[in-house]
Amino acid sequence: MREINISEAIREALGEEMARDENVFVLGEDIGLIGGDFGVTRGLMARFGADRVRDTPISESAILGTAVGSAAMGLRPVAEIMFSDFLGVCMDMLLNQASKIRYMSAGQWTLPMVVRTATGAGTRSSSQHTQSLEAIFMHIPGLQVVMPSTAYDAKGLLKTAIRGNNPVLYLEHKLLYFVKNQVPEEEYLIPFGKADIKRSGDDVTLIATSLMVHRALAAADKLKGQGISVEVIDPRTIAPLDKDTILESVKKTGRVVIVHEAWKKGGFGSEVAAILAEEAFDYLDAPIKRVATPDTPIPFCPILEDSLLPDEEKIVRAVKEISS
Amino acid sequence: MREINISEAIREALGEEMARDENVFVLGEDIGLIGGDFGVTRGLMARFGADRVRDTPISESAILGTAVGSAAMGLRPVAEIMFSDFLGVCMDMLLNQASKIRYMSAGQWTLPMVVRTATGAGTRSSSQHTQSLEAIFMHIPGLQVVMPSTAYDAKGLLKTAIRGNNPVLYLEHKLLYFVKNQVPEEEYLIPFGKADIKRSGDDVTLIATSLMVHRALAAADKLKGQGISVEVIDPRTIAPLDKDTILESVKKTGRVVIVHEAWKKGGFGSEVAAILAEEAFDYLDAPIKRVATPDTPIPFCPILEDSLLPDEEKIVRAVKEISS
Amino acid sequence: MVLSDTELVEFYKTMIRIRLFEEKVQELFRKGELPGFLHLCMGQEAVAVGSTGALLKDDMLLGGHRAHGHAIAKGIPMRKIMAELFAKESGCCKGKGGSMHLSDRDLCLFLTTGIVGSSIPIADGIAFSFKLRGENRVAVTVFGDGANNTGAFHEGINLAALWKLPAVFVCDNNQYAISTHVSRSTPIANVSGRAKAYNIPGVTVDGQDVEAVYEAVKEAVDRARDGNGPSLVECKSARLYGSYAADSQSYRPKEDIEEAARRDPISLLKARLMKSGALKEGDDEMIRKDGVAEVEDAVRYAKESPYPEPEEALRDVYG
Amino acid sequence: MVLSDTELVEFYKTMIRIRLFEEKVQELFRKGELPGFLHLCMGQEAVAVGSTGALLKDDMLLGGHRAHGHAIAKGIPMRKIMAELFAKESGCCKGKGGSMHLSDRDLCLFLTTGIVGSSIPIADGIAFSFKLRGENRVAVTVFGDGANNTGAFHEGINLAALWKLPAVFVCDNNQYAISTHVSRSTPIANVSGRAKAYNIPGVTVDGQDVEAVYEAVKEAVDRARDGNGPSLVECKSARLYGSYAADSQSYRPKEDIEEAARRDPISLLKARLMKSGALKEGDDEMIRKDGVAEVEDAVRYAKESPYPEPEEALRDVYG
Ligand SMILES: Cc1ncc(C[n+]2csc(CCOP(=O)(O)OP(=O)(O)O)c2C)c(N)n1
Ligand SMILES: Cc1ncc(C[n+]2csc(CCOP(=O)(O)OP(=O)(O)O)c2C)c(N)n1
Ligand SMILES: [Mg+2]
Ligand SMILES: [Mg+2]
Repeated sequence: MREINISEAIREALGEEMARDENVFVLGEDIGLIGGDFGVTRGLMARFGADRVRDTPISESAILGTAVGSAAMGLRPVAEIMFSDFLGVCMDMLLNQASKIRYMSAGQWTLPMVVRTATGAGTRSSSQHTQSLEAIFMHIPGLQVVMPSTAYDAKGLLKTAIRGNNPVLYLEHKLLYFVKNQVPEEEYLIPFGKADIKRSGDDVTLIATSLMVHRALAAADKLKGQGISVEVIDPRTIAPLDKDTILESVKKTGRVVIVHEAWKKGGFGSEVAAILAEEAFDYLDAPIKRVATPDTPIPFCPILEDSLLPDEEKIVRAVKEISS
Repeated sequence: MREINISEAIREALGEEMARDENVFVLGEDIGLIGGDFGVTRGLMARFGADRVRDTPISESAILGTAVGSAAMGLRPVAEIMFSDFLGVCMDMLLNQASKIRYMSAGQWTLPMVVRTATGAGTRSSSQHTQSLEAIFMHIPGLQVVMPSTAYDAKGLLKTAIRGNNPVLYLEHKLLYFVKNQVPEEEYLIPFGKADIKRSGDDVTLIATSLMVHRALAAADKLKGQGISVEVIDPRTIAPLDKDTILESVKKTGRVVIVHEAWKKGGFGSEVAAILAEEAFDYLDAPIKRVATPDTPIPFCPILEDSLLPDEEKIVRAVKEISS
Repeated sequence: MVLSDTELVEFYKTMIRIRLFEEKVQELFRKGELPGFLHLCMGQEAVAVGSTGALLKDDMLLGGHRAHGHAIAKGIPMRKIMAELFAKESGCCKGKGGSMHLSDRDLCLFLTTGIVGSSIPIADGIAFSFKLRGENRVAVTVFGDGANNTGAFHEGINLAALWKLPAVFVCDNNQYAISTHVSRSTPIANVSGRAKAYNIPGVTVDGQDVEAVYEAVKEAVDRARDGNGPSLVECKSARLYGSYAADSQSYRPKEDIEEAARRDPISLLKARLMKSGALKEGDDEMIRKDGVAEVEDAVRYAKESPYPEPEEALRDVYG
Repeated sequence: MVLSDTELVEFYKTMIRIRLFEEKVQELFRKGELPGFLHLCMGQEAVAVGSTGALLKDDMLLGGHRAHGHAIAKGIPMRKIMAELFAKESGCCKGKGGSMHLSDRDLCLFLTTGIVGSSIPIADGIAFSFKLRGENRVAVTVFGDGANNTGAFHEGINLAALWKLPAVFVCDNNQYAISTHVSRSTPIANVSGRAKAYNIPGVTVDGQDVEAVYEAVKEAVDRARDGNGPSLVECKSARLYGSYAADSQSYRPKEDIEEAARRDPISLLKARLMKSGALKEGDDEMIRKDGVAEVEDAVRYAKESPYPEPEEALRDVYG
């Protein structure tokens, strides 16, 4: 099967959905003329025209406001916020509007909208362009949060997001844009709330998101050589979260390490650990470990930045700590 | 000892700190002329003048921007954001500026600023005026998050917040403003990161914040009658969090219920549960329970609203579930 | 004179209906019969009726926390609004929205929002959908003077102007944002003066004159419908009472309150219609009687309606 | 002519120093020696030098992502800036800030911010502190044309105007926000036209003319210092290269790039100084030689400096 990277997978998904449904349109800063700061939307303006591929001013609240209003009218906007850090300037539109209009109106207005945004560190761009903010949005009822780790997942999940009827935050890790894997030519969709077991194993369950899935897999490889069989679960969507797959795995292994790039305190890992401490208590054979970024902003200096982020070595160490 | 309510306690703290240090000033919408939407800052303008008690336009980003800039220059702003939900429109100033300027500048700029805001539900004001958003801010390194449950704590913690050198989010529950308790006339400060054991007990540890402390205490009372001895811990500041007091209690009781008003998914309770599942695993005798608001916006209808919020009965039920 | 006497009488009727509705709501609130807090629009009926009156049924109206008047003017049955304030299942949002969050999809009232300014960028999206689909509709949002200093105002109007969206921005400038007089929030004389910053038309009209409001909004709506982009219409009005039902207005000079009463838009319109002979004292009595009956019926309906069932609390989170 | 030839030559020197610095940085980046991404200010030196030149040492300067020029003009030693770009311990932020986040407390350069528009409300706070304490200082923030459509711009300038804060808002309008020409983001001819919305002075000057920039900013700074409140100064400039170091400018018409080169502020100033006789070819060579030496020294210094120790990653989170 052909291989494409995540950036291409997203572009394909957008192109296919725009071709399929004229209600789909994209908007954001620099997404049209140059196809986005990361090049993800390249070619869409030429193909679908400037009416449906809208370059905007630097007005994130207006971008998301436009998404909210047009979605309520039945369009299917896919808005790009260049870096997820910038969600800070337009948070109201997700926190108080997109996630609540359906509810407060008792279902009168439905908001089929997607907010795509580049996330994650490792890019040597200091504290305001490197954050992983999924935990903040996962906390907000009414939103769905998607974190693809492969091109295959990225494409299938984005198509589901666009066809769905909810506000979706779709987080694209900058370091993953050019990572390739096999993606069929034929259409497929990936349902939300269905984790993917990226690797099966018996001794320890590793739950990882986004870029960290790859580091978890590398760690699993290494641990295999050391006689520890690791199962790697990629939730793919953290809201909704596939609790069942996680619980099943943990019932089998009895040991869990959760890996994510966001800050440890109040991160996605806390929620998973809390679910397990509540619902899988009797199956746990060891403390639940979280491998995550310590509670500090991300510095510019590459050495410092790398020292903070979870990596293969830290994952291996954590697994060993609870395996001995 | 005299009794005052939380609203008075906050007003006293502000007055005392403004009298003590001319660098302290307050700003926000309607805080001057009328002393704030909830009357908390009443009298300050008359006492300290319009230079240091600043009514602002409805410009939350400018309010917090003013706090950030003036704090960096050595003033000690106490900004009021009328409802914590409105932090959505000025999130950038906390997420990307206040919490990171010190770090990125390698300590050149220090930001002694406090953001006071009214939080919580039970006020029959639907989804945009009722949220408990502490988990979002607890996740952000560089911020401190304070949740007083009594007038005594409210006063001592606010004074510490104002004298401290960090950006502090100070969350005032609307239903607590008029709850009284004993507050000495003499000055006192309450350190951050020091939980208060609001009630001692041996069988179960209840960790509760803000308004929920009172419901937890009521539940503990009822449970006492049923032969279950409950320890109630109020962290008071959730960032920094007093892990030690919590761990110590859990080592004694082996059973934990965490109670908060915010949504369950990704709430403060997740973090506490995760810490315990990691660091107190061997001491736990039962699953860790969380009693929190289900993952839905808050509706206007009082019956519906009340049905969602944690109450004495739900707390009692949770404690019993893990005590049997 | 752009409106016939017959049309003006219709406007008058709606203004009276709003006033009677609000008076009743105020009374019920004081008696403790209504939960939550309320922002009443008494004194501002001319803006609600004049601006909404300039719309076609299919035009989308957006509002903020003070929108009872707009909802009535847009044609939402009083019963459904009153039931919403009583938090009943039969309310226009099944009791989940309350006073600040009214909506009626069929009648094109978008969910009103409690975050000051936020309806402005949302109106962009609605107007954009009309434009993209070639629908001949307009999105109109009404907001207060206080909203004109929010980031959302700036970003929203700028984008609408840039994209020539079929939108109209109506500032109901009642001169106060809670306790803050507009002169203490806005360093220019007229909010409409800000239109120039976006290269769009901006006008200020007497918000107590329903015809002036209608005329200005109508012109802006026509312009938007014709594909010529958005406008900013400022209506200078005045609250008869406090910002919310429990506001004692300690901050407000007595003369200012008196002036508001003197320029009550309903009295002004009545005097005018009486003078022209379009309205007789008897008609007025009749209108009021009908209005009272409608309000009473709405209250009865609301009171008799059941509360939503508990499961409703968990519905409509996801679509 | 407000500046003497001697002063202009000083400005010229600083502009050359900035240019040489940026050229070197561009070269180092292309060779892969600098981490992260870079926004260079080549072509915009007149704005950096003219505006910063109008400040006193104690006046606080705030900037955004494209601030190397401002930092040099404000007097931060090149060594400390270059070391910051190399992520070294001896950098002005110990390598924790990088290109977008420069700062020097002693020289009154506030931490530059990477969130477009955010320096504007922060400047309010700094200016407010000057005012409250009766310090005779001014806060000046420079931002791009793209920033003028952010909510932060509107809220920040409105508050400054309302409170008559000693602040100056300098828009370095290089006509593009990444790929977006200002005509595709802003529906009015001049950003300065927005000043009227706040009832403050707004002027547009040729941003390639360092004296014009100086004059306009100086007037605004004086006005602010005299207690007469803020101003908005727009400087129309042009980038010589892409928005960031890796930007190929596919979106930009060739003539536009050529025009930028033709109106290179350094060439313009040089021609003028040569014409007046204030500068000779030999002086220019000397200035450039000194500049090259300073840049080489800065590179050497930066390269020789150690990286911060790992513990630095965990420091300075809390105060
Ligand atoms: C973003 C935001 N900030 C503050 C508030 C609190 N608040 C509710 S109404 C109000 C005053 C609004 O004034 P204005 O826009 O003039 O409308 P009016 O109440 O006069 O109709 C304020 C500050 C809010 N709801 N949203
Ligand atoms: C709030 C926000 N939105 C988007 C960006 C991404 N971004 C960085 S630079 C830039 C263009 C800025 O244009 P302008 O303000 O004109 O400054 P210039 O780059 O031309 O100097 C954008 C969109 C950002 N940093 N912050
Ligand atoms: Mg008003
Ligand atoms: Mg620019």
